[in-house]
Formats: sequence, C-alpha cells, structure tokens
Amino acid sequence: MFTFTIRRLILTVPTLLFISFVIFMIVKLSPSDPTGNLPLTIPSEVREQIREALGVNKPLIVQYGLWLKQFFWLEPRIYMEHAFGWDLGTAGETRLISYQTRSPVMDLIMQRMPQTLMVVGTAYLVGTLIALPIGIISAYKQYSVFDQIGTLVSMIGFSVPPFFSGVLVIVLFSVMIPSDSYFWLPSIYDTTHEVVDWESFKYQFRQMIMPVMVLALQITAQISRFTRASMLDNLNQDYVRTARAKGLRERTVVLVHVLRNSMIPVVTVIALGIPSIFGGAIITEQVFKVNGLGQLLIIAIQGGDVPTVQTLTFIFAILIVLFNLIADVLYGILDPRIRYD
Amino acid sequence: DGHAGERGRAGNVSIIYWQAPSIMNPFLSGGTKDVEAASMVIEPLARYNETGALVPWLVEEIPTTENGGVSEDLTTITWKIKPGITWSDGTPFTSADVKFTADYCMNPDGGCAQVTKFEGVSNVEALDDMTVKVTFDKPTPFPYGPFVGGESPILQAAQFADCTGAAASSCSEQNFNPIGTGPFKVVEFKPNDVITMEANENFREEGKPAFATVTFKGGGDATAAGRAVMETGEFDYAWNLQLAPDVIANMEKGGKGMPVAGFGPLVERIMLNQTNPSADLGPEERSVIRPHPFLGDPAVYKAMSMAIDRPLLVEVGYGKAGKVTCNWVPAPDAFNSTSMTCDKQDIEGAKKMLEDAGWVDSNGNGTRDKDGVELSLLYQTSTNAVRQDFQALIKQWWSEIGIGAELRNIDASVFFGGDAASPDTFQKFYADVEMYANTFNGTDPQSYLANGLCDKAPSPATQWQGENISRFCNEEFDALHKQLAETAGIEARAEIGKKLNDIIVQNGGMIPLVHRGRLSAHANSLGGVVLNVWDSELWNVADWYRKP
Amino acid sequence: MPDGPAPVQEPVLDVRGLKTVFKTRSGEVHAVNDVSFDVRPGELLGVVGESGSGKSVTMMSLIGLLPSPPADIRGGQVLFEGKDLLHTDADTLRGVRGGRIGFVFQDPMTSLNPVFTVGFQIMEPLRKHMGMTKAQARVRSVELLELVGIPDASRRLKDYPHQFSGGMRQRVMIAIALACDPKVLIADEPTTALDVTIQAQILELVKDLREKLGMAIIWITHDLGVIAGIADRVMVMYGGQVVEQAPTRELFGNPQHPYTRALLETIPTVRGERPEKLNVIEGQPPILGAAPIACPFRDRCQYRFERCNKENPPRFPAGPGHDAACFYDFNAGGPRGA
Amino acid sequence: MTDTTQITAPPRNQWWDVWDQFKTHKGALIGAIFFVLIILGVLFGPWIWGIDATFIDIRSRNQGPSFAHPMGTDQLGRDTFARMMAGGRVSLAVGLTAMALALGLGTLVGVMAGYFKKLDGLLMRTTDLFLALPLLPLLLVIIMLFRDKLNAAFGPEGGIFILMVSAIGATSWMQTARIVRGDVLAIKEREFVLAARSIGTPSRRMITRHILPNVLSPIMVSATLGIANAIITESALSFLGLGFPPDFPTWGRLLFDSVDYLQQYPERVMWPGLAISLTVLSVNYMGDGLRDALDPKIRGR
Amino acid sequence: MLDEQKQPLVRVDKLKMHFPIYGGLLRRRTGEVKAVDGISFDIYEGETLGLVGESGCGKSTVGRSVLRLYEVTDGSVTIDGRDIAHAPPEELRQMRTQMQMIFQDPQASLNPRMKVSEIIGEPLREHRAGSAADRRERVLELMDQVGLNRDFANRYPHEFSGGQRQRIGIARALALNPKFIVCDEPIAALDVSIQAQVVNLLEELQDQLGLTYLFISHDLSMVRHIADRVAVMYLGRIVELAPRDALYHEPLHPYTKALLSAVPEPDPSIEEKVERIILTGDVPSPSNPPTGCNFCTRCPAVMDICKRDEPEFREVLPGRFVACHHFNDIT
Ligand SMILES: Nc1ncnc2c1ncn2[C@@H]1O[C@H](COP(=O)(O)OP(=O)(O)OP(=O)(O)O)[C@@H](O)[C@H]1O
Ligand SMILES: Nc1ncnc2c1ncn2[C@@H]1O[C@H](COP(=O)(O)OP(=O)(O)OP(=O)(O)O)[C@@H](O)[C@H]1O
Ligand SMILES: [Mg+2]
Ligand SMILES: [Mg+2]
Ligand code: NI
Repeated sequence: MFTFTIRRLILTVPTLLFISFVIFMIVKLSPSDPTGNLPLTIPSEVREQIREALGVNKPLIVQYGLWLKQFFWLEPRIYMEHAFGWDLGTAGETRLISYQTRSPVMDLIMQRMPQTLMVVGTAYLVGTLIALPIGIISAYKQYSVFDQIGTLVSMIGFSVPPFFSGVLVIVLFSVMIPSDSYFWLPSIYDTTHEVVDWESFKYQFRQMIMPVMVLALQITAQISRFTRASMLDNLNQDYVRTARAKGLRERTVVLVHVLRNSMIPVVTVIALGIPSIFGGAIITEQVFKVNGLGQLLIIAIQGGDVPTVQTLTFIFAILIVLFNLIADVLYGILDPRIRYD
Repeated sequence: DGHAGERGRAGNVSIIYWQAPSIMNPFLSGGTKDVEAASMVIEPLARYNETGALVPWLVEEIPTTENGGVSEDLTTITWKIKPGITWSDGTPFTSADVKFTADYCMNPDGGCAQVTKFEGVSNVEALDDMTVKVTFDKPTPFPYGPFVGGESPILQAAQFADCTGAAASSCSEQNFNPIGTGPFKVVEFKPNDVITMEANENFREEGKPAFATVTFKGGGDATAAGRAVMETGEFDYAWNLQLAPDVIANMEKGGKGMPVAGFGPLVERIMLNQTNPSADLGPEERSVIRPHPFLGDPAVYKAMSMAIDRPLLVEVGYGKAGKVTCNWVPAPDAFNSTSMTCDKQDIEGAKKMLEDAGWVDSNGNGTRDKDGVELSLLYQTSTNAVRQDFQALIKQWWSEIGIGAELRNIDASVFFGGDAASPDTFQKFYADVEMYANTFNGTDPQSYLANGLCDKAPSPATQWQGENISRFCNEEFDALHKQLAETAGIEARAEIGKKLNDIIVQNGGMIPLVHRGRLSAHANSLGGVVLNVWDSELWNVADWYRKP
Repeated sequence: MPDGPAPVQEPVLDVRGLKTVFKTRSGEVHAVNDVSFDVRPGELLGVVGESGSGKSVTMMSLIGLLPSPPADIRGGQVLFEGKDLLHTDADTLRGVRGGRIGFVFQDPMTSLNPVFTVGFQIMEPLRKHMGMTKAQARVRSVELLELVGIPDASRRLKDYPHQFSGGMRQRVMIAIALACDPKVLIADEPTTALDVTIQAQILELVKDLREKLGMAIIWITHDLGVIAGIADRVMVMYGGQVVEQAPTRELFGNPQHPYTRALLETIPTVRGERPEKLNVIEGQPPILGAAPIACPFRDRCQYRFERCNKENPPRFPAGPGHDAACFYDFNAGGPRGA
Repeated sequence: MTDTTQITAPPRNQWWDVWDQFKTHKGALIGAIFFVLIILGVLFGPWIWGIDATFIDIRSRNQGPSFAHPMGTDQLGRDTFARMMAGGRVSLAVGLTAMALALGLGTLVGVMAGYFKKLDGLLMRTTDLFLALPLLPLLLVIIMLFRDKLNAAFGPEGGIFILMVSAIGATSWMQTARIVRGDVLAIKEREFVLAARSIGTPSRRMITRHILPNVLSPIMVSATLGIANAIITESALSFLGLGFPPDFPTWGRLLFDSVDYLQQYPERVMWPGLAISLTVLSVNYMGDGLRDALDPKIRGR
Repeated sequence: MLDEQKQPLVRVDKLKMHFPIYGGLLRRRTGEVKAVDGISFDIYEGETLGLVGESGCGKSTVGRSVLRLYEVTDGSVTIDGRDIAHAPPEELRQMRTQMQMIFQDPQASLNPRMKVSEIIGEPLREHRAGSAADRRERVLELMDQVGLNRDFANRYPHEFSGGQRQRIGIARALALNPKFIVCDEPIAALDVSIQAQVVNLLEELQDQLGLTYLFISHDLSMVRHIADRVAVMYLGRIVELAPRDALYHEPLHPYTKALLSAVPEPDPSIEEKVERIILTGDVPSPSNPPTGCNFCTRCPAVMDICKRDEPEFREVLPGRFVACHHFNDIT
C-alpha cells in the first residue's frame, strides 16, 4: 500500500508537468486577447500598449518557464511566508498576475474558495446523503414503485440542465412567492454575508437552499444510480446468503454486510467527484450569482485573462490527479482484498 | 421625504451589474463596469450631466474662452480647484494630485487604457495648489479630454506614487482600494464579485450621501439583474439591461422597480463596404481596392435603406431603449441632423428605385442584376440574439425587393477583437455589409466624425488598424472635417457636425438603423436616480436617497 | 461407522410434502416437488442427485433462505422442535437459523464476506443468538476455530477471508455454522470446490465433530464416494423429487431405483474394478417446467413401461428404512402389480 | 440425417433474442418507441409540416399554441414547431455523432490497451491524462481556438457542428475506453479466446470476431449515456455562449433563449425542455433495457 | 505401453514456465510464480497421458505451454519432430493444425456470440482454403462425429446443455484432423452422469482417429479410466510418472499415496477399509516454494535430506519415474 502510494505520487510529477505544458499551450494559443473586452472606443495603439505592459508578447517558452517558476516556486513560498511568518525573500518577485484585475491570481482563487466550497461542497454532501438511501432502497426493492420513481427522478435530474432548473426555482420561490413570505428565497447569493448569529445563519441557510438543491439534484441522480447498481451486484452474492443463514436481521444483512461491500466502489466514485467541487458548478454559480471558482474561470475565459485560466485549469488538473490517487488508495484501504504492492 | 438629513441615514443601497467590476482603477481598464464602479469613489474635475452638458465637479467653473480658462489660441486650459476638498483619508486635494494623474496615465510603460484622453497634451503643470494648466501641442477647440468624465478621474498622488509605469499592475491594493474624493470609499473589493463600500465621512457635501453602505454585486446575466430589481426587490439598481422589450415589460409588472432609459450617441447601423471584398482577391487587395461592385450605386443603398422597417426593429429589439434614427450622430441634440427621414418602410418605392436604375432580375433567380452583377451580398455581424433577429428580418425585407443576402455571424470577441491575423474582424470587413453599434465618449463628436476620413481606413499597411470601417472617402467630407477641427463655439461646431453626418449617410457610408439608449432599472423606493449616458451612470450617487 | 440409528428416536427435523416453485419470466420452475424426509439426532443424512435436482432448493426452503419472489413455497410442513418452520414468524425463524440450524455452503471462496474479519463473522451469530458479550464471543470463537482445526486461532481472528486458503475458509464456515451448538447442521456440497486432499481433511473433521457434538447433519453432495464414507442414511433426488431413500449400505448394496443403479454403475473408481468402458446414462436431466405428471426419469430409464408415462410413482417401501419411487420392483424383477 | 442441406431449426439471429428480451423491459420498449418517434419526427416532420423554420411572420409573433402553430411562435413569429423539428435534427445529430465519435475512440483505445499488453501502459496513461484535464475549460478553449478556422472551411454551421461534435467526442471517450479495456482484459482470459489462439487466429480477426462482439454490451450502454450527455453538453455550451449561433436552432439553444420568457410564455421553455428530457429519458431507459438484453446471464435460455 | 518401438509424438524436456511478479517502487521484477518448474515427459503416438494434481499445481500451465499458448521460460517441446517452443510465428501457425485443445469450461470456451457452425468452422476458415459449402459440409460431418444433431448448427452455445457444449468444443478441436489434443479438465464442469458420456466419446474418437491425448484432470478415478500412463504433479513439478495400473496399484511417491488415499470410494464396504493418509497444511505458494523437495512441508515421510536437496526425477523401476529421496538407493 505504502509503496503503491509513493509510486503513484512519483508518477504524478511527470504527469502534472505534461498536463501543465498542454494546458499552458492550449490556453496560450487560443485567440483570447486581454484587450478583447475593452470598449470599441479604445483605439488599437492603446490596446497594443496594454498588451505590451502585460508581457503578452514574450516568446512562449520563456513565458512557460516563468509561469512554472511562479507556480511551483514562488507562490508556495509566498503562502508559507503568510502562514508561518517566515521571510523567504519573495518580496521583489513578480507573482502570477491576472490581466483583468492586475492582482495575484492565487489571491483571487483563495478569495473564491470559500463560497465555492460552501455551496458546491454542501450540494455535494447533500446530494450524496440523499443519493445513498435512495440507491440502497431502490436496489433492495428493485422494480418496486419506489425504485421506478427513483429512476425517473434521477433521470430527470440527469437530463435537466441547471440553467433551466435554476431559473425555474428562482421564478417559483423568488418571484411568485412574495418577498415577505416565509417561503420566499433570495435569488442572488450574497457572498459577503457572514454567519454570526442565529438570524444570519438562517439567512445563509435560505440563500443556499436553491443553488444547493439544483446542484444536488444532479449529484443525487448520478450517485444514486451508481449506489443502486453496486448494491444490486452485491445483493446476489453468496455471502449475503451466509449472513441470512446466520439468522441476522434483514436490516443488519443489508446495512452491514451488503452496504459495506457496495460502498467500496461508490466511495471511490464519490472521491473522484470531489475535484468538481473545486471546479465549481459553472452554470449553477452563474445562475445564482454565487461568484465562485466557476464564475472566475468563465469570466477569465471571456476576458482573455490567460494567466487566470491557465492557473485555475492547472489547479483543477492537480486536484483531479490527486483525487484519482486518493480514490485508488481508498479502494485499497476499504477493500482488504486489494493489495497494490 | 428622504431627500435631506444626516449622512448615512438610509442604510444600505444595493447595486447589481451583470458584468462584474474587476478593478477600481479606470486607467488600467476601459471596461464600463470598472469605470462606473470607480466613479463612486474617485472623481474627475468636471463631468457631463444627463443632458450632456459639462458641469464643474471638483473645480469652481468650467474653463472656456469666454471666462479665460481656455487660451485664445486654443492651446491651453486652466482648471481652478474648488477649495476645501479633501481625500477620504482627510488629506487635502491639490493640483499636485491632478498633475500626478496625468503623469500616471501618460507614462508609456503603464499600459493606460485612457491615454486617448490625454492625446495632444504636451504639458500639465500645477501653477499653484489650486490651479492646473494643461498645454496642448496644437490648437484644441475641445480641450475637455483630460480630467473630465468618469474615465479620467483624479488619483491620489500619495497613494499611487510607487505605482507608475511598469509597477502599475502590481499595485493591486491601490487598484482595488483607491483613495478618492467621492461619496463612498471601498471597504472590501472582491474582484469580479462584490464591492462593499461605506460613506466617505470626509465628503464635501453635508448630509450626503444618504446611504451609509453600498453593496455592489457583479456577475450573472441581465435577466437576473433585472429580475432582482423589478421582480424580487432584492436589489435597488440594475445596470444596462440589454433585454428583449417584452421581457422588460413583463418584469416591470413585478411592481418592485422601474426601468429608466437614456440616450447617448450609440447607433446600431449597417456599414456598407466601399471597397471590393471579393474572396477572389488576395488579402492585400481585399477590402482595399475600390470600388465595391454595386454598393456605390445610390439607388442600391437607398433602396436597401427604404426597405427597412425601423420602427419594427425598435419594437422587436430594443423597445424603450431604442429610437428610429437616420443619423450617424443622433446625440447630443445639437448634433442631431433633421434633414432626413426614414421611419416609413417603402418596399414599393425601393423596388421602383432599383428598377429605374436598371437593376432587374434578368435571369429569374430571385435577385436583381445589372451587367452581370448580381445584387447579392454577404451580411455579417457579431453573435448576439438581437442582431441575429435583425439580420433575419432585414434579409427578408431585402429579398422582397430582390436583393439577396447571405448571413454570417462571428463571435463578438473575434469580431471586435482586432486580431490582425483573423479574417473575421470588423476592421477587415471581408463582407459586403456588416452591422454593429458604435458610439463616442463625451459630448463632442469631432474625433468620432474623423472615422469618416479617407486616411483612417484600415489596410494591410496599417496592420488593419483604423476606424474608418466602411472605407468611406469623400473630399468634401475631409475638407469639412478639417474646418471643424479649427472651429470653436458649440453652435458653429454643431452645424458642421450635422453636415458631416449627412454627407456620410447620403453617400452610402452606412445605413443607420436604431438609436440605442441605455436601459437601467431602479427600485421604486430609490430616489434621486438620474440616468446619465454621457458619463458614469452612478455620477450622482451622492444624491440618491431612500423614499419613505 | 455406526450402523443406522435406533429407529425409536424422534426426528429432530421432519419435512413433509415440501413444494417449491420459482416464478421466472419464462414460466414456472417446479424445483422441489413433494419432498418428504426426516433426520434424527446424531444422524448423518446424505443427499445425492445431479446438478439441478433440487437439493439446495430443498434445504434453503426449510429455513426460509430463498428470496421470494421468485421463490414460492407452495406447501408442506417443516417440523422442528415442535414448530412448523414454514409457518412461524420471521423472528422465530431467524432464531432458528444460525442458532438451532447451522448452514454450510458450497463455495467457501464467496460465502464469506470479504470486507469483515473472520473473527467478526464468527462472533456475529454468537452475539446475536447467545447474547454473549464481545469478550465472551471472542473466547468462544477461538475455541471454535481450534475445534475446526485452524492453528494459531486467536491471531487469525483478525485476518480477512482472502488471507485463508479454500480449505481453511470452509473450516471457518463450519465454525460459524457450529457457533451456537445447532441441533442440525446442513452442509450444501461443502467439499465440491475443494481438492481431494483437502476434502479428506474436511471429511475427517466432520466425522470427528459429529462424534463430539452429537448433532444431526444433512450432507448434500453429488459425489457418491463422499456419501459412502460418512452417511448413515442416503436420500437420492432426481428432478425435484426424492426417488430413493435407504441406509447407506443398503443403498449401495441393493439400489431400488433405476437412477440410483445407473449412477452407481457410471462412476469410475480408483480402487475397484476398472471396466473397459464406462456405463453412461443417456439423455439429459428433465426440465422442471410444470408439476410432474409422470416419472421424471422415464426418458432415460431402461426399465420404463407404459405406466411410467402416465403416473408419477409414489415412494414404495423397499426394505427396512428403504423406499424408492419406481413402478419397477427390483426385488421382484418386474413391474409392481396393482 | 439424410438431407444435409435442409436445416430444420430456423437460423435465428441472436439479435432476435436480444430483441425478445428487450421487449420484456417495459420502460425500454416505451423508451425505444419514443426515441424512434422523435427521430422520425425530426427527420420527416419538416417535409410534412410545411412552414420553414427560418420563415419570419412578424405579424404573428409571440403567439400561443394554435392550429396554425401547434407550439406557438417566437418573438419574430417563427413557427416553434418547425424550429423544434429543425433543432431536434441538430441536437440529435450532435448527440449521435458525438456519441459515435466518443465510442469509436474509446473502443479503439480500450481494445488496443486491453488486447496488446505493450500498448496498455502508454494508452492508459494517455487516458488518465485526458481524465485529468479539466474538461469544461478546455472545451471552451478548444472551441474558441478552432471555431474560426473550421467556420472558414465548412461554413458557420458546418464548422461549429464539426467542432462541437469533435470537442464533445474528444472529451468523453475516456470512460468508455476504461470500461472496454477492463472488459477486454477479462474476455482475453476467457477460454474461448485461448481456444481461438490455439487455432492460430491472428490478432486482427481475434479482435473483430471474438473480442469486439463480446464487449458490445458495455459499449451499447455507454452509447446511450453518451447521446444524453452530448445533448446536454451542447445545451450547456449554448448557455455559456459558445454553442451554435443564435439563429441556428437546437434544442439547447431554444431552451436557453426561452428561459428569459419563462414567466410570460412558459410553454416556450416547456417544448425544448420536454424534448431534451424525453430524449434523454428514453435513451436512458433504452440503455437499461439494452444492458439487460445483451447480458446473456439475464437473457439465458 | 512400454513398447520401445513406439516413437514419442510429444517430447517435453525440462519445461519451465515462470510468470513474473512485478512490485516495488519501480515495478521491477521482484519474483516469479514458478507455475511449471522443469518438467520432462514423453507422450507416445496414440497414447493418453493423464496429468493429475491438486488445483494450482500447474497442470493447465503445462497444457498451455506445450501448445505454446504461453511463451515458455525455458526448456523445449517437440511435437512430431518439430520444436514448438521456439518456432517462428508463421511456422507455429501452420503447426497449430497438428495440435489442439479441449477446455475445462464448456460455457466459457465457446464464444457466446457465434453460432455452433461458426465455432466449429473457425479453424477451417483460418487454415483451409475452400468454399463455404465445403466448410459447411465438414462442419456437419464433425457434428455427426461427436454426436450432435445437425439441426443444431445454427444455434448459439447458450441453447445447449453442458455435455452438448463440450461436444461442440471437441468438434472444434477435431476440425483440422490434429494428431495431438490437450484436454484440460474437459469433464470437471460436467455432471457425473454426463462425464461418462464425454469420456466415452473421447475414447471412441481416439480409437477411430488415432489421436494422442494429454488428459489433464484432478479426478483420479476418471484418469484411471482413460489414461495409459499417468503423471502426478505437485507444485510445478512432476513427482511421479508411471503406467496407469502400476500407479494406482502401487503408488511410490508419498504424495501420490496420499492423493490416492484421499479419493473417497463409492462403496461403503471398500470405503471402510481405506487407510487415509490425511495431509496437513496447505500447498505452499508457487512463488515461494520450499527449498529441497517441494513436498517436504507436508510429507508424512519427510527426511532431513528432503529439506536440503531437490530430489531427482528418475526412472526407479522400468517405466516408472519418481522424484523422491526415498528411492535414492534404487538404481
Ligand atoms: N432463483 C431461481 N430461479 C429460478 N429457478 C431456480 C432458482 N434457483 C434454482 N432454480 C432451479 O431449481 C432447480 C433446483 O436447483 P438446485 O439449486 O436446488 O439444484 P441442486 O440440486 O442444488 O444442484 P447443484 O448440484 O448444481 O447445486 C434447478 O432446476 C434450478 O434451475
Ligand atoms: N498468467 C498467469 N500469471 C501469473 N500466474 C499464473 C498465471 N497463470 C497461472 N498462474 C499461476 O500458476 C500456478 C499454476 O496454475 P495452473 O492454472 O496451471 O494450475 P492448475 O493446476 O491448472 O489448477 P486448476 O486445477 O485450478 O486448474 C497457479 O499458482 C497460478 O496462480
Ligand atoms: Mg446446489
Ligand atoms: Mg487448470
Ligand atoms: Ni459403519
């Protein structure tokens, strides 16, 4: 297990380097222009001057090298300085600067992290928590009414794009319901809201309901399907019969014996889905104005903010690689049969 | 009512911009969202009011030749700062700050997005603490570029001293939280997300602003912004609601807020290519050599214009935020030519005109032709729902008079991107006609009208840069424009402006379609909103108040 | 080898007229038809029959282990400790299952839950049925593992099933089945998946255990050799029915059903005579589509005559403790008279 | 056995068995009927329904459902029914082709990796790499990058179609590849492959004759999921402003455009929403049924 | 069977098949599963050699290596005078017509998506040019030969019973008129009553066509029935090889003794008298076999030398080969 983990960790280094190169190049080669979003009234000489000031015109390989250095060497040191109060001599160096905001990309990302984690993370949690029982019951009562309805709902969840379901719930709960009603929900997420007391917690709760539920619908759909399939696989295994032959309660049989086995693949799937939390749910964030990482990315893409796109995309890639690794390791831990060494 | 009272009495006001501000320094970003967000904090010496008239803001009066503020030879302008103005940190506002601002933007390494404002400025000097003199390198009849309007506010020299030149972009603290003279100051700036502001306790006017705090939310889409103000009542002010008219009308029924429209010089028009864009020609010749195979024929472009039902376009595309126009420069009012009318569609008249000019459908393929030239054209525009509706409608009308059109749309970022390597930019104009909207800053159209000058045509020699998109070229126009550049006095200038406008429209430079306004919405309870399209929409945010 | 138990003893488990049907998409499968048998304390009943003859289904029906649907128990009684197991409530049945009746399955590789330790799996029935504390249960599990011959038992409690070999896993299964001192142990082909040398180990173990613990054992197999070695009494199943039942020696010495006879003849041995050519039972086993209206073996039977196609033979007595479901009387050498 | 040429048992294709089994799955059958109806509708509907999807009848704009316009008209008076059919063509074409592409790629990579041990490491690392690339941003970037070149070559609609299909296809083959590889590895261990090898069957025929037919069922299941996924991705791209041009109807586009009118003309959202959901739903049910039908364990005897 | 004139058709010499195990940080080769570890035997033309042993001892691996379905680690395999183990691919392909295999699991060894006629016809398609009609004729002939109804030609494997499926497998193996067939537990998955049918068929075919079999099985009683000579394997090595009757009558190697004694007898009167040698413990892992004699960990008659030296596999009596130190003195 341990050597397996180490081996995989070592393997990630070339993988990540390669990915970083691919990402860097693809983003760089795209025709996005940092001045593309400026008003038409700004003449072209001025645009050229702005580009020059942003360092867009240096050779690609130099830019890549610089980016690598900034990403892997400078930024970690800066964060260490922040965290531990050391002085690692980063003062004079230029950090990864976003074209649009002229501020360090990493700071932007850190700023966005809380709301994304809050909303998308909660949705993931809620979605998973709803999905598991649905999946378990659907499998246990295969082809029952519950199962049929579960299937239908999850397929709808799978097929309804969030830009539609999101707007639909907004119209239902923010527009149709008067704003002084108890059931009214805010349509625009307040990212500055801080929870300090019960009232503000209630508000936070209310403003999270809609985005979380819209997202959770999709997550539930996928995970419950997966859980169901996995449970079905295991319900027919011989050891289930053994457990019954021992005279165990049906509940114990299903919730202890079958569930534990079924959860092995499900848990890894859940782990594999976690990077998408950080990636944010671009569309849902957009609909509810939860300005998280997803929205940052989309604005950056639209605004031709190359450093932000590169850095963000690469961070997602790191997370995906990392959670792939975690999923594999988790698999080995959960399933005593698996020995990777 | 809530008009008067002590500062900060009305609590919080919330504003939503569906494009999120990314920076509070207009010199580093020309984006409207950024300029307007910044305008609540930093201010220019003078700005335009809702009618487009200049009003003194941080100065005593607007310098003119009459009051001696502008020199007789039109090369200098001298601003006299109002006494007693302080920055929000309590330090006095002086001419040194003004001079610093000019230096900041004119520094060639800084990538200043507003350098055009400082075009022709040869020197800015602080004569004393309260006086600033700007010298131009040639007579400038309209010297109100620098320090006027939301795009050219004054930065605090002390704060930005270390941020000049190449260092400009690394000063994120300063760029996000500039110290200003305006009614509010930044508490927290989350780029592309939310700006939290609070009232500036050092603001020069007693009892203003009425609001203690501002929440300035960005992001999303126009529909959601409109809904948040007019339907759910979550926000007080929503900016620039580019939405279908019936959608706006429906939102208004929500009863929480109302739309307000204002008209600047923004015109949606069809540009007519004066050169030959044929794909058979090489890139060095395409859209360079003249003339166009048929668009030079007055009968053709006049018929094209007559076939268009402009009121319907307005109704379908812009509603309250649009007006029929036949002019290139429909605003300010003084410059709006009245010599042409075009609000009636006249299909029959158009047909007849083409008929008379010899354009007939001789081969029965549905499009008219003459001497083997078919009246079929390539009609391009940027990708945008309203524009595609317009394209579809106009194509149908043109086909009714026997002009065939092939439609094409190009992603806005490419179309307007100015990439010299792309064949699809509006500047290359590899099409017969193209549709977009354009406008100018401020109230003086002189440089805007220069877009009709022969030598401003984009070409390979200029890396396809230049603003004369239709490659219009007319000696009379060029001469008249030269005269404008030497004329002072608003009336005389307006007269020349109208003439220039007429020349370009009547000679087939473009077909103006809709005079577009800006439509924003505010909550019914928000008082004091005066929509201003000549400057920042939030120009008078200090006067906003809460209706009881 | 004990020669047949004293007939006076009351059976611990008495099955009468058991009928089990599966409802499948392609119609009903009559897997068990009117099966009756009993076992007495301390007796080892061998059950043989070819694949699909209904051995497993019979045993699983007894203690309600068949999933329903598709299984449907259409009739019969299963008397155990004075109760009819087919008609008791689920709780009682659960108490019997694993407590009073232990079960060992065919495939030791898949019958243990791969993600729980062996210790956990042995302790589960102990804690449930005997109300033991964890510590008590652990002590008892060590005893049990030692009983079934697993060396170093206390350490191996913490191991997972995959760390055991097939033979050891089957021992663990037996330990689980024995955990609560059951009165009856049902072993469904417990050695089929094992090698002969391991099978010999397990058989030795079972003989031992029976002597020590004195419970009744039902031993399912399709290997007549195994039966010959350990069973007191044998029941032969064919096509979902019991076709013959006799004490072991009697069955091997004097088979009374054509199927049993044919079966005994086809089997090659390592010790006895080596025939030049193996005898075969031609044809295929029956399809259990409908309730039988004729003898299920008729198609493959050498002794078949008219009656076999019309009636399903009942179990005729054929000697002491011996009966056979066949219209042909081998003792008499001709069809049974009316 | 005298007549050697006459075979009494009907030569029954196994697809008939699959179909028999498929028929017993009610959901799948209904799904299949629906899907066929939708395909027939969008293919032949426009011939029967005379109104052109781009025809503007400005006088009758924003109408509700009527006999003349069964689904009403849009803000320019175009017939929604005609647009739905035209949009369906594109959406389904995108769905089907993107799925086919993803499937083809995934199967190719999966089979190669599973069958040839030497290629396994390389191909699977490549697959991992693709899995590790964050897809949506890359999709966006790819579209920005190639849209104009393709537009130039194939016209605006053709270009974006090719782009959309290849972008979706190229970013969704990895799961199929993984599943197929796993199955190929398992099938390679099955004895009939060994049997074929002992006969001396070369790799090429081994793959086409023995491996591919037996990985069909996971491929089919990914196929049904792939269609749904592609249709939804296309609509999501429309939302982000990167899909087909606004005047080019697709279901995703129609849905996105009508979301603004949700309150005034709710039916406008309903039609494309319903079409997408029903298609995805029917395809999913079909996938369920197919999985059962292709599984010999379930289909058995 | 000790007919010295008879030529060996198959000659296996010091055959080794080691499967590498990779492990550690760099996925280096850290060891190997010695599935077959240096075995030698001959099979004479027309003879059946039985190969018995416990699960995992390497029987199948021997069968597959002999047909070169694995690339052998070491040693040589000669069939009909040609070296199989080192033949180049094209030559190997041609030689495949001479040697065929019948598999253990009749379900798994038939492609579920091919019709019976396609399955049986596949070898013909690969190796014989000829029209489809000719091929079909041959397929039907083969079906007759193995006792399958011709009407079934268009059915799929799942429509058959286990015994019938095994007949399909046999027909496929016979298609190219091979000389040598490896039967890898062809009856293990079948029911007792069906096993006899298949074994009889194999015997009949051998008589008719003069086939040579390597018959792999763990069922000692069936092997006794079909084989002429029997080899007993334990942990990758042959421990004893002898003519059938001799072996069953008087096994020499302690393992063979234990193995034979463990087989239950379907006759209570004999069963009672059988003296069981119960082996303790499990078979060691082939990746880490004990030093010395493989069997020393379980051998009831283990000696000191067994734990040190590997016993030589040699002929201790005419035609009887044993690898055991107990027979060191016998020469
Ligand atoms: N779940 C089920 N659904 C339908 N039929 C079933 C099911 N389980 C068993 N059967 C059928 O019931 C019959 C008896 O099966 P059973 O498992 O009792 O046979 P067996 O004698 O135990 O055979 P084996 O020796 O293979 O274990 C068989 O024909 C089988 O096909
Ligand atoms: N491809 C392989 N890679 C690694 N090890 C293998 C491989 N094939 C077989 N082995 C190992 O080689 C040993 C012998 O296997 P083999 O299949 O030959 O045994 P067998 O005697 O045929 O057993 P069975 O009676 O169960 O079929 C086993 O330990 C097995 O795990
Ligand atoms: Mg059974
Ligand atoms: Mg084997
Ligand atoms: Ni006895």
